[in-house]
This record gives sequence, C-alpha cells and structure tokens, in this order.
Amino acid sequence: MPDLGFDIAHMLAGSLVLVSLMMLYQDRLPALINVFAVHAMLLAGSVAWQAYVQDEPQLYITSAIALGFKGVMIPMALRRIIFRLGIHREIEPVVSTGLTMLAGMALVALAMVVMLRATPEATPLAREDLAFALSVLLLGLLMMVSRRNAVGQVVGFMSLENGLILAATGARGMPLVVEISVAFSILIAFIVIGIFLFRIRERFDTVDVQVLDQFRGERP
Amino acid sequence: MNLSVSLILIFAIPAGAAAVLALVPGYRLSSRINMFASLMTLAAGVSLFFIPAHTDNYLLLDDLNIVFIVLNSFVGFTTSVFSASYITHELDTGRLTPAYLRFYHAMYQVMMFGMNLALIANNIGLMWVAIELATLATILMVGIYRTHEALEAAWKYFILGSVGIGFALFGTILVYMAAQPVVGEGLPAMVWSVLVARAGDFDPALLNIAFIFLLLGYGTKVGLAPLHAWLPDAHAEGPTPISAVLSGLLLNVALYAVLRFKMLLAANTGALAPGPLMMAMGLLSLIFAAFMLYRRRDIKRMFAYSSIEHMGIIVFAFGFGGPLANFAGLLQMTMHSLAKSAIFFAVGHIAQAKGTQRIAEIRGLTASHPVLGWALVLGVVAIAGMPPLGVFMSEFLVVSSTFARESWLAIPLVFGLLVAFGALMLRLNGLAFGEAAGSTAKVKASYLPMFGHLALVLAAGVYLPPALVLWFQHVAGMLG
Amino acid sequence: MDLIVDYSLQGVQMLLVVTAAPALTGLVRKVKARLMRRAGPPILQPYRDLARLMRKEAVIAANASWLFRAVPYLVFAATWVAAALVPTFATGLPFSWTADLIAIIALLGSARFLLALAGMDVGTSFGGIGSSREMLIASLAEPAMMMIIFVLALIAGSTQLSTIAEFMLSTEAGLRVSLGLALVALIMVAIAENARIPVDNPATHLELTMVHEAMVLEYSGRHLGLIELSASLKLLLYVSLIACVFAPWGLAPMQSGLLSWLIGIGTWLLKLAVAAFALALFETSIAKMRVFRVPEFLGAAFMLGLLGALLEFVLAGF
Amino acid sequence: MTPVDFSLLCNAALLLLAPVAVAIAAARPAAWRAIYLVSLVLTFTMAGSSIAFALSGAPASSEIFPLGIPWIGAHFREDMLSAVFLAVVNLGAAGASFYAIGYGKHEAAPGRVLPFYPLFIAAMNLVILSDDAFSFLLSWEFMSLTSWALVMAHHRSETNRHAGYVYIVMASFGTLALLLAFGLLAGPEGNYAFETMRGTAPAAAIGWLVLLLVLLGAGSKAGIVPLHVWLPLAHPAAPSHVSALMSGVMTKVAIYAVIRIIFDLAGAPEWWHGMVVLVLGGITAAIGVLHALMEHDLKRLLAYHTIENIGIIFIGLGLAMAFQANGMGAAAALSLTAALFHVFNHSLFKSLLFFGSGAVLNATGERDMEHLGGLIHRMPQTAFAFLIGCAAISALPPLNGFVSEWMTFQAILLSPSLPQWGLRLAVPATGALLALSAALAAACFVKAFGVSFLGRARSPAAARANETDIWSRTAMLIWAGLCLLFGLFPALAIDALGPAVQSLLNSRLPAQAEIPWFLLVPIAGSRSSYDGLLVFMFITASVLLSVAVIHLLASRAVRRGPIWDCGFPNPTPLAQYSAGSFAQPIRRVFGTLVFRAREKVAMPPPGDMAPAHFDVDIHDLAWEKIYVPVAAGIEFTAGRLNGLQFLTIRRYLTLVFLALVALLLVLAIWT
Repeated sequence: MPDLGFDIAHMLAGSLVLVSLMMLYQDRLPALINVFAVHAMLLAGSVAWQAYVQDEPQLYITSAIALGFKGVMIPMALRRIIFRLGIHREIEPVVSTGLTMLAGMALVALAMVVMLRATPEATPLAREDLAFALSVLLLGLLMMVSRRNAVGQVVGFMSLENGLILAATGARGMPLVVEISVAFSILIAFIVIGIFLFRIRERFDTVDVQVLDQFRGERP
Repeated sequence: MNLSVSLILIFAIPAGAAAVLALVPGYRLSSRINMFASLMTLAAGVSLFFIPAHTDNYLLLDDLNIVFIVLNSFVGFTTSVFSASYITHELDTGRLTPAYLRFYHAMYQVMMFGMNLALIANNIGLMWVAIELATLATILMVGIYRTHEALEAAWKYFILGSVGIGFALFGTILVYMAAQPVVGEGLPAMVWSVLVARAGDFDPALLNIAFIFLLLGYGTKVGLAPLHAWLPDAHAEGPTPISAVLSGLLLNVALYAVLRFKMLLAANTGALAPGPLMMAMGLLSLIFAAFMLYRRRDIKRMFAYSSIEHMGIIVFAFGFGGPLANFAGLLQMTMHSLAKSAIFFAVGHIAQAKGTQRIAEIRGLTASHPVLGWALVLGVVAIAGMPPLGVFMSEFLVVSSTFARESWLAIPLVFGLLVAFGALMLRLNGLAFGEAAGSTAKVKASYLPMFGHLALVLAAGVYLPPALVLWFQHVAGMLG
Repeated sequence: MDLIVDYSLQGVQMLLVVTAAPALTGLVRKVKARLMRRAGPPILQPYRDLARLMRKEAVIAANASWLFRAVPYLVFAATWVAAALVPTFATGLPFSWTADLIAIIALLGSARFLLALAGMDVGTSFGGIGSSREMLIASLAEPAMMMIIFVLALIAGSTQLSTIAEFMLSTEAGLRVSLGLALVALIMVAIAENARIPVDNPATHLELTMVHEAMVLEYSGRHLGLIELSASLKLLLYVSLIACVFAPWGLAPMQSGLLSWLIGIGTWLLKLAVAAFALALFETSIAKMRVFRVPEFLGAAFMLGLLGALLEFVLAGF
Repeated sequence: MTPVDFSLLCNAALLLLAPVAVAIAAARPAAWRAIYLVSLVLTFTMAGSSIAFALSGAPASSEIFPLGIPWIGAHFREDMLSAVFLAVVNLGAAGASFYAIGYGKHEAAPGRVLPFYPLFIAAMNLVILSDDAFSFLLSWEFMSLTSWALVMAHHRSETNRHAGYVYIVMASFGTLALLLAFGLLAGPEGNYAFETMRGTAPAAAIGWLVLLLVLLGAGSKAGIVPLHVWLPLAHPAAPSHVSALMSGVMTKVAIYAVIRIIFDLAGAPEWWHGMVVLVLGGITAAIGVLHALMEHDLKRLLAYHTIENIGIIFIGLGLAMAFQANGMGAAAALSLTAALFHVFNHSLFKSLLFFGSGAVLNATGERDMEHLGGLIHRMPQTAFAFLIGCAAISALPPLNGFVSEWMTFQAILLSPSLPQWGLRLAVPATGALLALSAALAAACFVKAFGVSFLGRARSPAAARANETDIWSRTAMLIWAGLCLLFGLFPALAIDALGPAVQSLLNSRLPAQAEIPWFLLVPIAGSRSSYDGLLVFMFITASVLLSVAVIHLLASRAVRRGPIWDCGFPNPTPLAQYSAGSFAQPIRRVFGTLVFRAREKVAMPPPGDMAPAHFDVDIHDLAWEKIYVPVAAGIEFTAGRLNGLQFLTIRRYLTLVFLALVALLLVLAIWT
C-alpha cells in the first residue's frame, strides 16, 4: 500500500508541475484560466489522496476548497471578468513563450537539485512532494513576473499558492493546514473580488497593471 | 490578580478594542478609546517584566520578545496619541470621512493585535498568521485615502506582501518538515521553543532552504532590498500615523521573526550560517537606500528609504552576530523605532501645516514653524547618527565591532552610512533652513509624543540604565 | 669693567653702521658715475642729502594716517637694530645673542611689511604697485634666504652669526660646493632685497619699473630721509653679512684688544669699499629686467640655495 | 576637588546654559548678554585652573562615570597635554565670549546662536577631557554638530547653507575615520578606554593605517590639504566670534586629537610616519597661504590662513615624530614644543583677526575687501589691534608668531642628524615651503590690512563706518597685548608646555625662564638664540632716539597737502590698488600651477567707450579633482538607481524572484 500511495501522490504532484508548465505556455487568457482550473482540480485530487493516505479527514475540506473554490468558482469569475472587459482575446507575455518555458525547465531543475539533495533522510513521499511543490511555487512566480496582465498575474499567484498547499498537505501531520488553506482562499477572494475588481475598476476602468503603474509615486 | 493574564491581555485588549471601535460611530470617542486601549496594552506589556518566563504550545515569553513587545506597545501608544490630533486635521480638510475613521481606528487595533500576537506566539504557524493579519490591516490603512497614489501603493504592497506571505509560509512548512522526523507529527513540531531545543538533530539542508524562504518572506516585511519596493510608497501614501507604525513597529516584528529563525538555524551545526546572508542583504539595503535618498521629492518617502537604510544596518548587525553586534543591533532597532516615529510625527504635522509632502515646497521650517522645524532637525540629526543621540551609540558599536573582527566589512558599512548621511543632511538643509516657503499657519500639534521619543533617544545616547543594559546583553547572548 | 667695554663696543658698532651706511651708498654712486665717465656726486653727498631732508618740513597727503607717519621711524629702527646685530668688525658682541640670522632676516621682514603698508596708506595706484611688487619680491627672496641660512647653519652648526663667522675663520670650514652655491644665491638675494639693478633701479622714477621708489613716493622731508637711511643701512647690512660669512678675515674675536678691533674696523671698511666697487661694476654692466622676470631670477637663487641645502643634508651623515 | 572634576563641573554648567539660552531667546531676548557673561566667567576660570594645573606638573587626575557605553563607562582625565589644550580652548573661548558681549548686539538671529554657543565650547572641552574612545567621539561629533548649527545661524544665505552642508558631511567623514582608527587601536576586544589602549601598542602592520585614519579624521577637522575644502566655507559663515572659535580653537582640538592618538595612544611612531605628516604640513601651509592671497573676502582669507598655520603645526608634529622615531629626544621636544606653542599663538592671533573682521563686518556690512578701505581713520583702535594680529600671523618679530616659527626652523635645522635619506630630502624641502608660506603670509596680510584699513574708502558703507563697541575693542586690544606679551616673553609659555612635552616624549626643552633677559635658547647658546624682549627694547629705544634727535635737532614741521602720486593723483577711490591687483604678481607666478588661474581681459575695440572687463578664474584643484568627481559619482549612482523607484509591480516581483533564484543557486552550489 505505501508503494501505491507513494506512486499516486508522486504522479499527482508531478502532473501539477506539468500543468504549471502548460500554464506558462498559454498565451490566451481563457485557455490559461482553463488550464488553471485543471491545476486546481489536480491539487484537489492530490490533497484528497493525501487525506486518504495520511488518514487525516480534515484535509478533505482543503481538497474540497481547492476543487470548488479554485477549480470552479474562481475560473468562472475570472472568465466573466475578462469577457466583460473585453480582454479575452489574448495576453502578452513579456518574454517569448519559448524562453519562458526554458526558464521554467531550469527552475524545475533547480528545485529538484536543491530539494533532493536537501532531504536524504526524509520520507521519500515528503521529499518528492516538496520538490514538486517548490517547482510549482517557482513556476507560479515565474508566471507572475512574465505576465503583463493582472489576470495573468493573479493566476500565477494562485498557482504559486497551489504549490504551497501541496507542500503543506504533503507534510505529514502538519497542524493548521486547513486553516491556512482557508485563509489563502480568502486572500485570493480578496484579491479577485474585493479590492481588485471593486477598487481598481472603479478608478481605472481596466485591469492592466501597467495603467496602475502610471501612478507610481513621485513621477512628475 | 495573576499577572500571567497579561500574556493574554497584550493581544486580547487590541482585539477587543478593535471589535468595540468597529461599532463606535463618533470619531472623538473612538480616538479616545484607541488611546486608552493602547495605553492598557502598554500597561499589560510592561507588566510582562514582572511575570516569569512562560512557554506553552501557543505562547512564549522570554527576554527577547519582552523587548519587542514593550517597544511595540509603547510606540503603539504614542502613535495613538499623535494619531488623535493628526486625524482631526484630516477630517477638517476632508481627506477622510467619519466612516473611514471608524474603519481606521478598528484597523489600528487589529494591527496592534496582529503584531503583539506575532511577538508572543510560540507557534511558528500562529506567528505567521498574526504577521499576515497585521500586514493585511496595514494594507487597508495605506489605501485609506483612496487617491490614485494611495491605491497604487496599497496594491503594490498587497501583491508584494502576498508573495512574501507565500514565501514565509513555505519556509514555515519546510521547518515543520525538518522537525517532523525528530519531534514527531503534530503541534509540537511547530512550537518554536521545542524546535530550538532540538534543532541540532534536524536535517540541515532542509533548514537552509527554509531559512532562505523565511528570510525572503519576512525580509519583504522588513523592507530589505531588493524586496523593499512596497515600503516607500506605503509610507508615503498612507496616513502618517501608519507610516510611523510601519517604520517603528511592523518592520521590527518582521525582523523579530527573522531573528527567531536565525536562532533556530544557529542551533543546528550542519546548517549554513545565516549571518552572511543577512549581512549581505543588510549591506545591500543600506547602500541602496543611501543612494535612493538623494533623488527623493516626497518627504515621507525619503524617510521611508531611511528606514530601509536603518533596517539594513540592523540586519547587518544581527547577521554579524556576537554579543557586541547583537547588542548594537538591539539598541539600533530601539533607537530607530523611537527616532523614526518621532520624525514621522513631526513630518505629519509639517505636511499638514504646509499642505504638501513635496520636499521642494517645504523650506525654512525653523523660521516658519520653529518648534516643528527644530524637532525635525533633532530627529534627522538623531537618525543620521549624530551625538549625543542614541543612534550614534549603536552605530558606534556596529561599526567598531565590525571593524574589530572583519575590518574590510566596515568599509562598505561606513561608505553607506556616509552616503546616507550626506543625503539626509542635504535634504534637511532645504527643509529646515533658508527662507520659509509655503504656509506659515500655526498647526495644532501634539508635541508630547514627538519630544517624548526624542528625549528618550537623547537620554539613551548618553546614559543607558544598567538594568536595560543587562537585559540587552542577555538578549544579545541569546541571539548568539 | 669688561661689561662697560662690551656695551660700549656694541654702541660703537651701532654708531658705526649708521654713520658708514650713507657713505657706502655714496661710494657706489660715485663709482658708478665714474664707470659711466661722469664725475658723479661726491661720496659724502648722501650725508648732505640726508641733512637737508631732515631739516625740511614734511608734506603729507591729507588722508594719511598715523601709520604713515610712524612707519619711517619704525622701519629705520628695525633696520638699524638688524644691521647692528650683524658682526661688522668683531664677533661675540654682548647683544649678538639677541637674534640669530633668522631673526635678523625676519626683522628686515618686519621693516618691509611696515613700509609696504605705508605704501598703501594714502591710497594711490603707485603706492599699491610698489607694495605689491615689493611683497612679491620678498616672498621669493625670503625662501631663498632661508635656504642660504640652512646651508650656513648646516655647515657651521649654528644660526648665530658670530658662531658662523668663527667657524668660517677656523680651518674646519674649507672649500665646499654648497658654500659657493650659497654665496651666489646670497648675492642674488641681496641684489633683490636692496632694490638694485637688475631687479629694481634705485635711481629711477620711471613709473612702470619702480618697485621700492613707488612705494615711498608719498614721503618727503625727514620721513623720506629716514627711509633712505634705512635703505643704505640695509645695503650695508647685506654687505656686512656677506663679508662676515664668506670673508671673515680680520674680524676681531671675543675679548680681544683694541688693536684687533681697529684692524677689524679697517678690514671691514675695506670690504665695504670692495663690495661697493663690485656692485657698481655689476650694475653698470647689466640692464634692468622686466618685473615679471624677477621671479625667475629669485627662483634661480632659491634653487641654488635649495641645492646647497640638499647637498649638505645629504652629506651630513658622512 | 581634582582638576578634572573642576573642569567637568564647569562644562556641565556650560551645557546647562543651553536650555537657559533657549528660554532667554524665547522669553527675554534682552537678556542675551547673560549667556556670554556666564560663558566668559566659566571659561576663564577653566583656563585659569588648567594653566595652574599645567604649571604645577601634578599627576593626571581622572574620573569615571557610568555614562556612555555601559561596560566601559565615560572616562575623563586631565593630564598635562589636556591641560595645555584646555588652556588654549578656554582662553580662546573666554576671549570670544568677552568680544561677543559687545558683538552680540548686532546678531540678527540670537536665538540661533545663543543656545549652541555654550554647547560648542563645552563640546570642545569634553573632547580634550575624554579618556575613552566613545566619549571622545561623542564629544567630537557633538562639537561638529553644534558648530554646524552655529554655521547655519545665518541660514537664509544660500552660501551659508552650502557651507554648512559641506562642513557637516566632512565632519561626519572625519568622525567615521577616527572611529575606525580607534577601532584599530582598541583591538578585537573593544578596549575603548584610552587607559588600555596606552598599555597595548598596536601591531606595526597597522600603525600606518592608524596614521592614515587619524590624518583623515582629525586632519579633515584641522583642515590639512586636500581635506580643507570645508574650512574656508564654514568658518566665515558663522558669526564672527564663532568664526574665531572655529578657526582659532576648534582646529586646535583636531591637533589635540592627532597628538593624543599618535604620541600617546598609538605607541612609537615610525620615521616615515613623521615624513608623511611633515610633507603634508608643508603642502598644506603653502597651498593655504596661496589660496588666502587670492581671496578678497576678509573672513575667507583668514580661514585660508588657518589652513596655512595648521600646516605649520603639522610640520612641527611631523618633525617631532621623525625625531622621536630616531630616539632624538631633545630635537623631538623642540619640534613638539614649537608645534604646541604655535597652536597657542595661532589661537591668539587668529581669534584677534576674526574679532577684527567681525568689527569691520558690523561697521560696514562688508566682508569683501574690495568694498573697504580707509578704516584706519574711522576705526583706529580696531585697526591697531588688527595690525598687531597681522604682524603676528605674518611671523614678524618681535611678536609671538615669529617665535614659534623660529623654533620650527631651528628644529628643521637639527634634521641633518637624522639617519634616513627620505627625511633628509623631505625636511629641507619642507623648510623651503615653510619659508615660502611665511613670506607669502606677510604679503597676504599687507594686502588684507592695506586694502581694508588703509587707503581711501571704496564704498559709502566703509566711509561711514564707526568704531566698534567697547567690549569688542577691549577684547581685541587685550588679545593684541597677549600677542605682544608672548612675543616678548615666550619663555613663559614654553616652560608651561614643558611638562606636557615631557609626558609625551620623555624629554623636554630646558627651562627657559631662568635665562637672563628672557633669552630663548632651545638647544645651546652657541647654536641659536633669540630674545624678543631685547629686540623690542632696542627697536623702541631706536625709535625714541631717532624721534628725539630729529625732532630736536632737525625739523618737526608737518604740512598736509594733496596726494602727490607722481603728479597724477586720481580722485576716485576706485583708482586705488585693489586686492585683486595686489595679488596679481603672485597669482602670475604661482597661479597657473596651483590654481590653473586664467586671466581674461575683454578690451572694447578702439572708439568704443564701453568699459574694459577683467576676469580671473581661480580653481581649487582639490575641490575640482576630488570632491566634485566624488559628488558627481554619487549623483550619477543615485540617478541610475533612481529608476528603481519607478518600476512596475511586475518588475519588482522580478527582483524578488531573482533574489529567490539567486539564493537558491547559492544554496545549490555551496552545499
């Protein structure tokens, strides 16, 4: 059973990395959101599996949040936003997709090198999971810095956060995981619905962060 | 009454006050409640001196965090006094509405709650939650004026802060992962006092990665370059009491978290020494901020950069380590909190009197507003490290202890100090001296917090009470 | 008894220099005139000039200050004291310890300082030009002089003129390159300091070339007389200085008898006469240089002195 | 009560005077005189007590307070050296206070002067009394801070603000350099008390570093070239009595720091350390005086002369180091005594000259000499005192400035017995520079006095000037009297310096006071001697004699007439020789080399009646070659980095991202 448990967890975490890389590759917002939904669902699966393996029923809550909130609600909300704003046509990555992919690969490699060397004695499950989680985190960050559009950045941030949840659930017996995942969900909701759309649209009529940048302090 | 209850009180009072303030409509009353609650928190903080050290799975009281808590509640209290007179003016000029003020006061206490909880938490998860709560509260406060600039600053703060939150959480998870095989699953593996006791058995490599994430995550809050970007704008665009609290308190709380994890790493012989990383980031922040001071046009933004500079020095000192440098770091931190918040108090009134924050439009303050002007001079002189004010002593100790052990490291340090000094004095020259420009209208200011802080800084520059010295020395020894 | 003799000797020296000074000037003028195939005024003419100037009333510019009137006396006194401290016919006079060579030169400096101030007192352009140029020359001549003093002091181990003279009389001195350099430099400095050709022309009133004369242009009567006397004294001082250092023969040593003193006076007068001839010969055979060439002239003197000093410094250890 | 206690008590009183001054400025401005009066009394008593202490030769007294760095405490100590400098500081401060009782009346912003004045004096005293590095640096920087505040007293002028800025930055630079020097001396254990530093001589390898840092730190305060640039800006900007303090006294505190560290704390100096100091001193003296010559602003001119005199003092210090390193105790004692005596003398005449310039400034509102002239008629007593000061600073006998320079020359003449080649070459060269600067100083003060006080008034303000008040005049005349007194009786001061020199070098000059006629014989009678008293008496006698003879036997008639001027008198005062034209020959000689001076003459074409114009370009090469590039470098870096304030959030995130990746890479590579 441990073997199977490990394999499935490994597979799910690995696919998360893969999906992260896929997200980097997307250059249209609707597609990006779809891929992100897949990402969230995979995370939900992974967390559910961990809940099962670790026999920690409260992790199912986290899994459910990942599935319902991030896999369904947020993508829907985002899609509505981009369609209403008419920016669903395309997104402009700052650097070319090829280069971004290459950088993504390098980051995954870096994550592996750092993590696998790091934990020789840790359980393989935790170790592999951590390596993947770090990869997902780094890829999410890369996504944030390579997208000019705020929606893209939010998606990047959410995938970063997925990596965190992956790591947290991979850590056997870690307390407060559910609370953290709830807190993060609220944070994201905060970003997406509360401050972001309400205030930014109220003032700027667009969600392109570059417009915001015109109001950086001190520029005459 | 059992004084141990003040362990709870220091965060329970702000939490309760926040709830009350959210319900009280009148701003005069709420500013009084705010002051009163802050004073009570301060009293609770001071009473911590009289109770024995405490450790359980959630709360921790040792000599290190008492220093932070007392400083925190003290500046929190004085800022609430300043805030009371400051906010009235904002209401008069219509920059804030009573509704927003209600929100402001509630958030003020939420922030104090978060910071005090973070300081007293023994659980690294709880600490994380508390710091993020405080951060979120300040983000809301920064955006409270709802001008383009304020929203932009808040947004920037929010995004960068969220990434920092993520990093810190990842670091926390990694620490748990490192502890879990040794301590066992569950709560104890997140209890700092347990962790530090058994850190020697942890997997060092995992701790290394954890520390990098924690340093970057909490370092974002400390304002270390190159993670500092949110800091100047948040200081410049938010209400001045919040700028004072940010510089005087929040940075310290984040620094406290870094220090706790540094101690954890130091307890593991196999892990990398956290010192060099901190020193490098400290020096980078110092020199970078020193250069950034020159081109500033906004007075609050300039002092925000000066905060980055000082946090650089402090982080450098703690990174350098050893009883002397740690002592110097603690002293520098205390002095910086007091002096910088005093400067922000002065700057707040100055900006109100002149109706602008632009440095170019504020001139000849010592002529037009002598008391505020000289207070600003005194504050800047203090923050620039001139005697007989306290920062001079701490910088003396930082530089000389560095020079004694690693002479070459003192050169960039001294260089950064000098460059920053040049910038501060250059701006002070224009701000405080010359023909007065702009409005010379009297401003109703509360001088007490400002001069209270400066008097403390002055006294500390000449005489440190032996009890305080012993305390700091003990803490410096703890920090290793 | 000895004390009285000593003091009277000092008195004699003081009187001697002040009486001999105009004669020296007169002799130089006479010889120069003869060299130019003119008859020239008699050697004693300067005494008559002085007497006449002293008797005349002094005409002073309306806006002249007290300083203007005090300076001639002060300049004369400082120069006189300085001249009296240079050994003329005898070494080791009782007050020769009052000032060494550096102090003597500095005393002359005081005199010049005051005279230059007086030149600026009335507020004329000529006075200013004279003062300015005088101070330029002085500021170049003094370092050169100091270098010469270095050389002498290094050789003789003293800056005390009596000691130097005694050392030069002894056999230890010998012939040295640095001494030769110092001599040449000293002569150059002396020429500059005394406003002689080619640095300045004591006889001219051609405005653009004047230095010393421009400075004292506003003086008349007894004031002018004192200044002229001071100038003569200064010339005498430099001649005595050169004589006592580089030609100390005949100088009466300490505690010697009347005869050697008389011999001393005689040889000193002889030396003065020789110097006067040499100076006149030199002045007639050379043209005055432009004011802005003077720095080069004095710079050369300075270099010679420095060279001499360096030679001595470097060789001193061997 | 021990001497140190007494001095500390007086200083505590001075410190407490500051809040009183604030109160006075706020509530009863009319009572400002009280501040100066109390300062006068306090400083005068301190000067008296320290002189008494210096003469007594009693052992040092010390005191430790639980102030400052807690585990070290604040150490204070008064020994022979500190007593000498305390006397210099407090005598200067007493003079300035006395002068200010009158001068302060003209102060436009007394509220900006009164509180800082006693603080400034106390800070200088505390530097000298400090016996540990922290108290020393605290007082040192406090001294800079308070004097900066005084420089900023007249803050409305842009020049003054600039001066204050340059000053405070240089001061901070100096403090940091000194801090590093003390860090080296204290060693890794942090023994900041001077007591322990004295016991442990630093390793020879770091000796040069200590020297370098001390020269940077204390040298920048003293004004050695090329760290002098702030001095001619800041000293004149302050009110004149403060200028007198800064120039006459504060620079001496810097000299004190050099002596204290090099001779007392740093152990035996190497011979080439002496050479460095010596050559720096020579260059400083020459550059300082040349700049002074080019200067037309009376107070700036005086400030540049401070640089020159600091150079002279450094020559003496360098010689003392060189001799001491070679075990030539007597010669070292002569050099150090000369330096210390010059310290004292300079404090006298520089204060006097600044007092005079302050009086002129008050009477005419002018510092520019080109607008002065003829003041000797309007302000005769000021003119007389100023003249004495000019003669003293020009090293003319029989005044005090000459004696100390004469002693320095005597020390230079002892140097052939030094074994090192480097020194044998450097010393005569320095001697030449010293002689040059002495001669140029005379030229400069002929210019300063001649243009300001003599001639005819060049502006209506100068023509209307009135003699200054009685307090200022009295202060100036007393100080002029002191200049003369110590010129005639130098033995008084030299013997008082003996114990201090003895304590530092273990040898001293023979006592001079026992020699008849107050003759000064530093080494041996056959070598050199000087007697200012006799010279003075001879001159006086000669003057009296010649006056008597001429007035009795010849004519005493005087007729006032128009100006002669070779027959071409020009009635406009502007036709007088100006300060610029006075300096022109010297500028021609040295200008191209030292200042890159360029003269521009704009002559209108024939027939055009427009006036011709004449301009001179003077460059301070130290400023242009060192400070301007450094400032430009900082400006450039600040400009380039400034872009980082205006990045987009995405770019900031990129920075965070790169920092993370970099740290992870470090981890991946290093572990």
